[in-house]
This record gives sequence, structure tokens and C-alpha cells, in this order.
Amino acid sequence: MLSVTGLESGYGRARVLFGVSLEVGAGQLVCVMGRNGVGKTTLLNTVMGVLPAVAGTVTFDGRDVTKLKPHERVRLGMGYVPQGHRCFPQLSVQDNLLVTLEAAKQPKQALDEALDLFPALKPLLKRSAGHLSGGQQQQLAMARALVTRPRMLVLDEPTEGIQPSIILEIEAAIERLHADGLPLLLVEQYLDIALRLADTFAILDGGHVVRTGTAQDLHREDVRRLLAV
Amino acid sequence: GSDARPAGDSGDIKVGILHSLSGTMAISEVTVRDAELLAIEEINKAGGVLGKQLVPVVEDGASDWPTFAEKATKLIRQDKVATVFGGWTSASRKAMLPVFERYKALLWYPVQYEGLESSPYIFYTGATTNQQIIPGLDYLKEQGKKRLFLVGSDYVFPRTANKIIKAYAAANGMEILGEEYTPLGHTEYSTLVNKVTQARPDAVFNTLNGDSNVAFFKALKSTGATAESMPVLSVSIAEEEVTGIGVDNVVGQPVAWNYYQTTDTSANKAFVKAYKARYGQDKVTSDPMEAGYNAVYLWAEAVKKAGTTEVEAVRKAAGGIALERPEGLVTIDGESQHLYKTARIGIVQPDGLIKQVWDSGEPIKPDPYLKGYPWAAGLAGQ
Amino acid sequence: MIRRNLPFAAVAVIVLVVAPLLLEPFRLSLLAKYLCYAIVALGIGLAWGQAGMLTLGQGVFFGLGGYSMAMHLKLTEGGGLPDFMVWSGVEELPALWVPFGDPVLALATAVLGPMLIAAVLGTLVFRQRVRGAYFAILTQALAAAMVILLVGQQGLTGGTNGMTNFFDVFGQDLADDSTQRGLYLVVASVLGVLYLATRQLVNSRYGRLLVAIRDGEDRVRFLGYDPALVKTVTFALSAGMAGLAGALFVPVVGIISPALLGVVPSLELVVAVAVGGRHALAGAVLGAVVMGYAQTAFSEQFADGWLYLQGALFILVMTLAPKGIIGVAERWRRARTT
Amino acid sequence: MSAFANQLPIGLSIGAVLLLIALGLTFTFGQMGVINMAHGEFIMAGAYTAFLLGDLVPALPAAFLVAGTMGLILERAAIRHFYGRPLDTLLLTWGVSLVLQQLARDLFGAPNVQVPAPAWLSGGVGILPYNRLFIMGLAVAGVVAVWAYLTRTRLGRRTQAVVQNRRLAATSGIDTGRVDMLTFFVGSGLAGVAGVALTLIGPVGPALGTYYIVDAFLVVVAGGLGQLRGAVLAAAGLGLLNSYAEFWSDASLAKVIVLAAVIAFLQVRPQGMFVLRSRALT
Amino acid sequence: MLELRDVQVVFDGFRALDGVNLTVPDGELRFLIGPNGAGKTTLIDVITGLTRPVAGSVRFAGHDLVGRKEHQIVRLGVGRTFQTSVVFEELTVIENLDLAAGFRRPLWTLARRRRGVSEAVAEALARTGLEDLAERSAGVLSHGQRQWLEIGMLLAQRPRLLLLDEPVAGMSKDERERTGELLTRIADDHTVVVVEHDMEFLRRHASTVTVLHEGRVLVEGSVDQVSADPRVQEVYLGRKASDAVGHRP
Ligand SMILES: Nc1ncnc2c1ncn2[C@@H]1O[C@H](COP(=O)(O)OP(=O)(O)OP(=O)(O)O)[C@@H](O)[C@H]1O
Ligand SMILES: Nc1ncnc2c1ncn2[C@@H]1O[C@H](COP(=O)(O)OP(=O)(O)OP(=O)(O)O)[C@@H](O)[C@H]1O
Ligand SMILES: NC(N)=O
Ligand SMILES: [Mg+2]
Ligand SMILES: [Mg+2]
Repeated sequence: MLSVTGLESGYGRARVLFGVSLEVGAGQLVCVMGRNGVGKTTLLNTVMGVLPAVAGTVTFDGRDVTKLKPHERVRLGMGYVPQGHRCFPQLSVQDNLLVTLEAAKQPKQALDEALDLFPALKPLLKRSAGHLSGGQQQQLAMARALVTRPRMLVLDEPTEGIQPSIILEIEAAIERLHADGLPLLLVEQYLDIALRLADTFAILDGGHVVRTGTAQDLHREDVRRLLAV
Repeated sequence: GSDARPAGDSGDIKVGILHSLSGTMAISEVTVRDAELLAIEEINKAGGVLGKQLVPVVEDGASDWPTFAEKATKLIRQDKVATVFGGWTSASRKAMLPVFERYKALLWYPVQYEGLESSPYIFYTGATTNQQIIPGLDYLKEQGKKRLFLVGSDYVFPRTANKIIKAYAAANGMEILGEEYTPLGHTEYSTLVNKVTQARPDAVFNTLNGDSNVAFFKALKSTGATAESMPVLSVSIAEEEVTGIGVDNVVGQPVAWNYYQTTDTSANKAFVKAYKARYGQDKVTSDPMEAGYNAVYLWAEAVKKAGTTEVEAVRKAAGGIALERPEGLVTIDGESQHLYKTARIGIVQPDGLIKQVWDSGEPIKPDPYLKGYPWAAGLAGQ
Repeated sequence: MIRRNLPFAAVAVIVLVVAPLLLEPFRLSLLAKYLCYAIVALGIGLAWGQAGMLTLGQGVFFGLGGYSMAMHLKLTEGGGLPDFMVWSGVEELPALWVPFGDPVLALATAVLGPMLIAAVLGTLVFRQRVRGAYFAILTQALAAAMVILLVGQQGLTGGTNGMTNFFDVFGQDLADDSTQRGLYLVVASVLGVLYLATRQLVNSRYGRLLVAIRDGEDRVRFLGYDPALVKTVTFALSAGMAGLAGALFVPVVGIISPALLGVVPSLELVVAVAVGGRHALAGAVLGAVVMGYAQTAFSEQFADGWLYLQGALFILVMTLAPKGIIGVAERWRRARTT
Repeated sequence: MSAFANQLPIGLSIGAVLLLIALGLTFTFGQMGVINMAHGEFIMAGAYTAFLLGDLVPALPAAFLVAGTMGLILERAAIRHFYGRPLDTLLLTWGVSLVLQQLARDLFGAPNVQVPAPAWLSGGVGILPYNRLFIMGLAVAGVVAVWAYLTRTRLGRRTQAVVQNRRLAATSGIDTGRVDMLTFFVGSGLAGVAGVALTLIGPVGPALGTYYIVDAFLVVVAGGLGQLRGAVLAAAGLGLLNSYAEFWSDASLAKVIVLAAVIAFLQVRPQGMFVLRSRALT
Repeated sequence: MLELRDVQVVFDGFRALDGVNLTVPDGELRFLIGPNGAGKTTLIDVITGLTRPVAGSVRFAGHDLVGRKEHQIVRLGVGRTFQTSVVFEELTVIENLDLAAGFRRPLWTLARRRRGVSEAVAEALARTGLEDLAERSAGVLSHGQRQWLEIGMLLAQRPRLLLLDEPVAGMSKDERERTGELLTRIADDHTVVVVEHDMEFLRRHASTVTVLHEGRVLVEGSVDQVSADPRVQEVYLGRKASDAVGHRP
């Protein structure tokens, strides 16, 4: 579904990613892991077109999207939940969802489907998104990605700042989406969640992919060490 | 500066031209520059002065008074011009005055102004107050307009003019119903017009300058006022301004000047013809343009008389020079360095030109300090 | 230390020694005028470049300084009432004018007056957390209001004309070329001293604090600082520089008028700072001198085109070199060394 | 009616002018955070459009298109590199305004030009001339249109999304470039419409824009950024204040009083009349 | 000692805090948990002066905090971090820390250039493990590195009361461990309030936990007591809480 080859990118003159290659097969959930600052977010941002790729290609669904703008990638079916509870603070929760839905040209019922996955948002629809608590905003961000009815979902630490019960729900939601055959690219710090969800994983270090493998391999000691400080 | 010819040619005389070519005053001053350049061309064609060609050095005062002072310094010290023709607003003249006095150079200033000034290094070829404001008041008095409302831009010329008007009114049994000033560039006149309308004057004496006139006359007209029901005598609206205000809005209104494009002299026919031939048939001529045009000729005459361009000699020679100009006979008053000029009241015509309806009959002796007017005793500067 | 001060020393030698020897008096006093603007620009560089306060009303402070000095010069030239009062019909010296006869008081007012006003205004608006575009527009309105006030009080201020026709300054004949050269040296030295002092300030902890306030005023509160106070102090400092520049400008140029302190001249100075490079104090100074020179040069060459050129130059700098001339120079130097 | 009572409708009509010139800014400044100093020159472009057409009514849509297109070009050519740096846009657009003024001078000449007022606008009701009533009507229509655009259309919502978080909008599938263009087009177009209206009351010349630009920004600042009802109230308030202050003193002092009032007002409401509060720190 | 009495906060009619009573004695490491939107951040906002309560009192070490300005409260020794970290991107890591350490300095000494690294800054650097990044500008830090810098800035302030809003969010397991130890050590002689959702982290480092729900204190007690409480399981942990979230490797 998604294939990343030899991707290089960074900020200005500072290179962060050095030839990252990665594959998300149809219906697969790939978990990207690594310590703080190794370039996970940079990778996802480059995959989504927020950062330009200095070298390498990103192919989505057989199509080279390396040069496309972010909104074009979204319209092709790549949904994105960026790190850090992002929202349109002065729009209501409902308008946050509507504006995304409209941009992706999806029918209204996509909104109801998303709210079914995140029922905690239902009583908040009329509130300004900027006034929500951090966890509420994170759920909104997930719902916003879903109303575009993506054919693939890219998630950057979706459980950060979320209360335990909702983490379970988010995990369940991801599991359900995964089970429905949606391919996912996930950055996750909680190892146990990654273990339960991922088909395969990739570990980043210093802008390189240093390990890939199946979820089972994550138990291995050498893999563990890569994640330690 | 944009010299017409390479400088330093000893067969040439360099003269400075210093007007605003940019900024808010450019609208007016560019036309004066054109008239002055026309005069220089004509003089050159006729053989120049003292057998030498005049070479204009043109500088931009940029509607900014300090720039006028700076450029005047440059013309005098760097270009070493024989004389400078320039300025429009009183502020620009006041800024240049110390420069000309300091370096003992000559300035020819071509615009009507508020008087109360007489610098040995400036020749004033526009009207002083007793050649424009007072005749305007005489005219209104003759018309039986006794109750006046004064409207002006907030600067020295309108304020001084209004002081004179008030003294005149007091001496002549006229009543001043109100006196209002607005900042230069003001464009919202509904409140002021409301005040004027409520006061019900016989006439308005208008010393507004520039763009404000447009807004003022539009606001006045939209209340239904006409030249009959509310005459407005203006002293800063010439042919050039009428189109911008819209003839509809000022038609029939009186203005006071010394010259109109329609002034009936043979010199004027030649001037208008030459000006249009040089700058376009749709162009109009106006009082300040004519005064600038005259300034060049008067200076040239003084140089011929003195036989040199040396400043003190030219000053001495200038007194008493009399020339037939488009506005009629003008004579330099050697003492005040102002001109004897004929005052004229005109009415704005539907075609945008101004038709003379009254004149002072003969050139009026310039009296910048109004010493000859008893009622003006005690006005500032005496 | 020496390496860092080398460029400064080189520039100082050129400005203080070479320029007075090479330039004719008229050009030298033009340069003095640009340097006066550079002092204002230095203040703008501090307030805007470092602390993020885009002040579009610096002309107000410049004007206050200029008017204070002009009043003093008018009062010391002898011969009774100042000329403009005579033709404005003022018969007695207004009480407000009296203190300006004293040179120390006049100079103090020129510098402390603007600082005081900036402090009051700053306290009012910064405490209420008025900032960014709001602050910019407010200061612009202040400049507009100031001009209208000055113009309206003709008997007190000379109205639109402002004040001109000065004869001497502290006993020196202003028409004298040596006085002009002396004034030039004074202006250049003041600029140099202020530049060094401001640079010291910017490199100090206080400078870091300013940058922090610029980028995250609210966060700074939680570090225990009062941003309103820090900003007010900075704003007052920049106002004081503008006031001093105004006071120096009057004897150098020989005129002060409302046209020098309105919205447009205030903006032009900010533009000059942007063109030079606002993030560096040297950029601010450079920008003021370059723009001043460009204005003179262009208007002598082709007056009508100056607005096009100024506008175009400015658009180009802002889009292609947002860090200004200094930024381009820095990039160029880096490119060469790597 | 007494002179005093007359000042009430006069004040409101001044307010209508202020509102009309500020309406476009609620888009470009209020929505997009661009301090467009060339706004005045877009107003001027509208006025010259009316001059070229010689007729007011067809000039309204034409001026909208002309000024809007100019805005669009400005946005694409320059402003889009400046999002998130509002103070820089101020300086950039000031440069643009200088160029546009000079361009107008070269195209139409330095002197003012005259746009004939249609015959049906001569006359009036009470103290208010028809041309003032026309402007008031235009202002009301403009407010309704802007309100509907911002709250009742998808584009309005999209505009806000882009303004509030550009990067997130892009990764939510919004073509931010198109939204920017459109918003700027509409905001500048509104300036053009204001320019047509201004031909009824003021001079039409290269300096037209400079006369109104400070006032326009004051309205937006006093009303609160991007707040339509704030702009309406601020315009009316400033119009009335202006009218009565000038009635009691004079035009110069009235201007100073209005400016002082805005500063004082910001003491009470530092972000203008209406504010959108956000939890985020600056 | 920190003491909140009947604190109420209302936003446009919405009651974010609805009568909170909370006492944290000196030297305690108190954990604050509760569902998303329960009011935890709001509570910190109230203590630090960012939000004004409509009713109630907040006292710390004998001072009434309500009505004081943010920087005054900081000067009383109350420091905080933000849920989404806010650091000064144009300043280097060291400069960020130095600024945080500097507010007690007399104003005029601010005009001096920083020379070397002060003790407080060095300590903060060491404790947060940011030594290698010390001279980098904060703008280039990753999310997690920023979190660390926030904590570092808080430490450099040397406050008596530390309020941390989800300090370990986005940190890897080892980093959480390091943060936990750090907080425990600081709590020896400081009062520390930590907001966290990570139950594993709580279990390892918390003694007393206060649970907030819909703007009120739901329960208070040890980790075990609290996580055994059916109401807490209902609104916060979720039914399978004990076997799901507890088992982070
Ligand atoms: N805007 C930026 N400019 C320059 N460098 C940056 C920028 N953002 C991140 N970096 C650098 O890029 C590297 C990778 O950052 P990135 O945000 O991708 O890390 P991450 O793996 O997502 O970390 P975390 O787990 O903390 O979110 C970091 O070392 C950081 O210093
Ligand atoms: N300025 C505000 N205006 C309106 N509502 C607000 C505002 N600030 C907070 N709220 C509301 O108050 C409630 C409490 O928010 P708060 O941020 O304190 O929650 P929290 O407990 O920190 O949640 P989380 O764990 O998700 O960070 C939320 O429902 C939020 O929507
Ligand atoms: N002299 C004038 N009209 O200013
Ligand atoms: Mg990350
Ligand atoms: Mg929170």
C-alpha cells in the first residue's frame, strides 16, 4: 500500500532522515519505534508531504506521491493524525470535523461513523476545540482523520496524554480498523500496545532504520536495547 | 539633478527648479515646473540671457519641507545655480528661506501666500493678501454678503488669511458666523457642512487646500446647496483643481486670483497657445503656473539690466522692472520684492474654465504687512 | 574580543576620520542626517528586532526630541519672540516654552520626555497585553494624532511649517562649515557609543530575555519575569534614542516639522531597519544609512521613479532576503567559509 | 431638526463609511492575519474603476473583480511567503502600496479625477443625502454577505481552519493555497466596492487610499480581530464619537479624541470588543 | 503546603472546576489523575494564576495566590510545566535554562553577558540529560526532548512547589523511569504535584493519588486504593484496567 524507499529529509541544512525505507502492505499495521528525537515524526511528516523529501520516493497505492502536496495525499486516501493534539482551536468540534470531511469530499455519514468510534466527543460537538482538554483534543484529531474515510491511516503517538480507559478504546478502534483491512503506519511509545497491535515494526535510530521484524521480535533483548536510553 | 546638458559649460547659466514632483503636492507643483521650463525654453530660443543659454537643474522637493531645504542647499552649493525658482506651500518656502539667506542666493516663489514676510533673498511673484484675500472680501461686500463662515485647512496660510478676514469684517460691519479648520487631506465633511448649514451664512470664505476641496464641495452639494443658495469664495481653487472636484460641484462658485486662462491679454493668448502646444491641448493654465512663468522672465530681465547673474546686482536691478505679462502689467516693488498685480474675481463655468466677473482695474501695490490698511493695525507682525 | 570589535573599529575610523576628510560639507551634513536616522533605527532594532515590538510611532519620540531642541535654539537666538509666533499672532512667550531656554533642561526633555511618554504608554498597553499588530496600529495612530496636534497648535509649535531658521547652536554659528563638521562628529560619536551600549545589552541576559518575550511572552511570565515591565523599559530606551536623534537632527538639518514625525516617516524608518536586517543591530544602522542615501541619490537622478524604486526594492528585500542586507552578507560569508 | 440631533445620522453615516472600508480587512487582517497596507490602494483601484466606467452601479461588481484580482495577484506573488509573520506583511504591503500609488499617478495622472454621481442619488431624506443612505445600505449589504460567507458556507469554515492551523489544514485535505487566494480575493474585492462608494463623497486620486488606511485598521482593532459584529459596533461607535467630537470641537481635535478613545478602550478590552479566547499560550 | 478550598472555575457557563478541595503537605509527591477533561490542567492553571477562579481560595506557604499575577506566583516559589511544552525556540537549551534560573537576579545584573554555566543550570542539564544538546537551539528539539527541557527549566527555577502536567507523555519507557526517580528525589525537600495518565508510572512512583472527575475530587488515597475504587474504574481506568494498562513491559 505504502512504500518508502531511500527517503532523506530534514530541516533546512540539518538532515534528520538518512535513506529510510519502509513498506506497509495491504491491511498491514506497521509500528515505527525509537527513542525521542530519532526522527519518527520527521518520517511521518515527510511521508505526508509536510516536509519535502530531499531524496527518495514515497509511493502510495502504486502511485508516486513524493512530489504531491499534503492535501493531495489526503485526498488520495492517506489520513494523518499528527503528534501533539492538533486542532483548529477556534472552530467548534463539529466544524473541525465538518471542515475536514468537506475538504475530503465525503458524505455526512462519515462523521457519524467517526463519532461512533469516539463517543466521548458527542457531548462536546458545540464546544470550541481550543477549549478541550488535551485528551479530548487527541480524540478529536483521530476522529478528524477518520471522517476523510482514509484508505490508510498514519498515526503519530495517538495515545499520548489519553486516560487509560480511552487508550483502551483507541487501541480497540485501531484494532477494529486494522481488522477491517485498513493499513496503518503507527508511531507508538507504549511497547505493550505496539506488541498487541503491530504486524511488523521498524526501529529508527539516528535517522536510519536499524531493525525491522515481526511483533514477536520486539521481545528480543537486542531490540529492547535499541529502545532504551 | 537631471541637467538638460552637460554641466560646467562656461557658455551656460544654470538655474535651479525646485518643486514637488512626488507626494501630495506634486499634483499642483508639476504644472508650475512645466510653465517655468517653458519660459526657459522660450528665453533660450530668443538667444538666452547675456548671450548664454539657461540650463535648468530640476530637483524634487517631494512634498516634504526639510527636503526642500536640503535640495535648495544642493542647488546652491553643489550645482552653483544662478537662481532658484520653486516652492508652493508656505511651509516649503519657510523651510528654504534660511538656506537662501545663509548662502545669499535668490529664490523666486510663485504662489499666492499669507504675507507677513519679506526676505531680501526671495522674490514673490504670486499675490500677497492685499492682492487676493482683501479684493475677495471687497467683492463679497459689494455683493451684499455680510454674514460669513470661514472654512480652511489647518495651516499657516488659512489661519493668517482668516485673521485678516476677521479684522476686515470687524471694520466693515460684516459678521463671522464660524471658523473651522480641518487637517490637510481631511475627507469627511458632513459634520462641518452641518455646522455651516445650521449657521445660515450669506457666503463661505474657503481657504481649504488640495483634496479636501473635493470632499467639501461634494458634501455641500449633496445637501442640495447651490452657488446661488450658498456661495463659496475660494482662494486655492484654480482651473487645474476644478476638474478633480467635478465641475458639477463647483459650477457658478466664485474664486479669487490674479490670472485665469481666459484673461484677455495678447500675452496670455500666446502663453496659453505655447503651453498647450508644448504640453497638450487638453492642458489648462492657472494662476500659480503663470506666476512661475513670469518669475523666469522677470529674473532674466533683471539679469539683463544688471549685466551679470551676481545676486546682489540682480536684486538691485530688479526693483522697478515692469513687464506686460499674461495677467497684464506687473512691476517689481524693489522694497518688498513683491509684484504689483491686478486682482480678479472669477466664476467657475460649466466647461471648467473660469470667467472673470470683477477686477481691481489696476495693479495693486503689494503690501505684505498690510501697513496701508488701518483696520489691520495690530495684526501679527506689525 | 578584538576579533569581534574589528569591524566596528574599522567602520568607526572610516566614519570619524575618513569621511570628514573626503566629503564636502554639504555631503557631510547629509551623512550626519542619515546617522541621526540610524540612531532612531538602532532603537527600532532593539524594540522590534530583539523584543518584537513593532513600533510605528517612533517619529513621535523623534519629534519630541527635535521640538525640544528647536525650542531651545529659537529661544537662544535672541531678538524676542520666535519668528513663527510673531506671524501667528502670539504676543507673549507661552509658559510651556520658558524652561527650554535652559540648554540642560532642553536636552533632558529631548531624551527623558520621550522615555517618560513611552513608559506611560508602555505601562498602559503592555500591562493589558496589547501586542503584535495591535501595538503596531496603536503606535501608528499615535503618530497620526501627534501630527494633528502639532499642526493644530500653530502658535505653540509653528503648525505645518514647524520650526526653522536657526542661527547658532550652543554659541556656534550654524552657517559655518566647521560647526557642521563638529555636529557631524558629535552625531557619529553618539551613534557609536549607543551602538556599543545597545550591543552589550542585546548580548546580555537581558537580550536573551527580550528574545524570549518576543517569541513567548506568556511563557516568560511562568519563568518569574514581568514581561510588561521588561517591554516598557525597552520601549522607553528606544524612545529615548529616538528623542536624542531628534535633538541632534535639528541643528544638523536646520528644521523640524510635523512632516518628519508622522505615519510615513515612522514607517520609512522601520522599513529601513527591515531592509538592513532587523535581527542584528548593525543591520538596523546600516539600513537607515543605506535607505537615506538611496533616497537622496534616487531623487537626484530620477525623482518620479523614486516611489517605484523604493517600493520595489523593499518588496524584493522582504521576499528574497527576509533577513535584510546583513542576512545576505552573513549567508555569503558562511557560504565562503564552508 | 437641531444641529445636535443631525449629528446622530451623520455619525452613523460616517460609521458606515468606516465599516465599508474596514470590511475587507476583517478578511485579510481578521481571518488571515495579513496587515495589508495596500488595502487603501485596492480601495483606490475600485474608485478608478468607477471613473473608467463612468457609472456607479456596474462599477460595483467590476470594482470587486478588479480589486479582488489585484489582491489575488499580490497574495500569490508575495504574501503567501509570509503567513505567520503578520508584522512583515505590513512592511511588504506598504512597499506595494507605494508602487500602486505611483502606478495610479502614471496611469491616470496626479490630479484628481471626477466620477459623476448618478442623478437618482441627488436629494435626500432629512439631513441625510441619498448618497449617504446608499453607502449605509451598501455597508449593511456587505456585512450580511460577509457574515453569510463566513458562517454559512464551507469556504468560510475552510478559511478559518487554514488561518488557525495551516499545517493541520493541509494534512486534513484542505488546499490551503486555494483558500488563501480566495480569501484574499474576497477581502480585496470588498475594498474595491468601498472605493466605488467613496467616489460619492471624496476625492478620487492616487492618494485616496492613504486617507482611509489608518481609520480602517482602527476599526478592526477596536472591534476585535476577525470579529464581524465587533467591526460593526466599532465603526458605529467611532463614527458617532467622531461626529459629536467634531461638532463640539473641530475636525483636528475630533481625530485626536477618536484615537485617544481607542487607546483608552483597549485598556478595558485589550483585544478589542470581542475576542476569541484560546487556551494556548502565545 | 498547598491548600485549595472550594475552588470553582467557570468558562462561558461551563463548570470546569466545581468546588475542589485539595491539600498537599510539604515534601509530598502527589499524583493527580482523572479522565480527559476532568479539570487537572485547569487546576494547575488556577494555582499558577493563568486562570482566575470564580470562588474559592488557593494558599501556598502562607500566601493567598488568587489574584496575583503569574510572575508574582512564580516568585513565591511555584513552578510549572505545560502539557504541550513551550520553549523558546530561538534560544539555545542553555539559554532557556539560564533564563529560567535567572528571575531572582537583580534587574541590573541582567545587563551583563552570561559567562559560563551557573550551578542551577548545570544541575538541570545533568538531571535532564540534555548536556549534549546544550548549545543547540531549542527549536530543533524533538517532542520528547522538549518535554525534558521543560522539566529542566522547572528545575532551574528551583521552586518550592512543582506542578508537572503530564511530564512523561511521549517519553520512552526508560525515560519515564528516569523522570520518576528524579521526581521522587526532588520530593524529598519539595512539594510536587504531577498530573499523569500512565498508571504504570503511578504504580511505581506514587504514594498518594487524587482523582479528579468533572471538576470535583472523586477519591484520594494510595494507588491501590484508588485503582480498586469502582468509580475510578468506571470513569477512568476502564473495565479491563488492571490487566490491560498495568502490564507495560
Ligand atoms: N523544526 C525542526 N527544525 C530543526 N530540527 C528539528 C525540527 N524538528 C525536529 N528536529 C530535529 O530532528 C530530529 C528528529 O525529530 P523528530 O521530531 O522527528 O523526533 P521523534 O522521533 O518524533 O521524537 P519524539 O519521540 O520526541 O517525538 C530531532 O533530533 C530534532 O532535534
Ligand atoms: N478556556 C476554556 N474555555 C472553555 N472551556 C474550557 C476552557 N479551559 C478548559 N475548558 C474545559 O474545562 C474542562 C477541563 O479541562 P482541563 O484541560 O483542565 O482537563 P484535564 O483534566 O487537564 O484533561 P486532560 O487529561 O485531557 O489534559 C474541559 O472539558 C475543557 O473543555
Ligand atoms: N502659500 C500657500 N498657498 O500655501
Ligand atoms: Mg515525534
Ligand atoms: Mg490536561
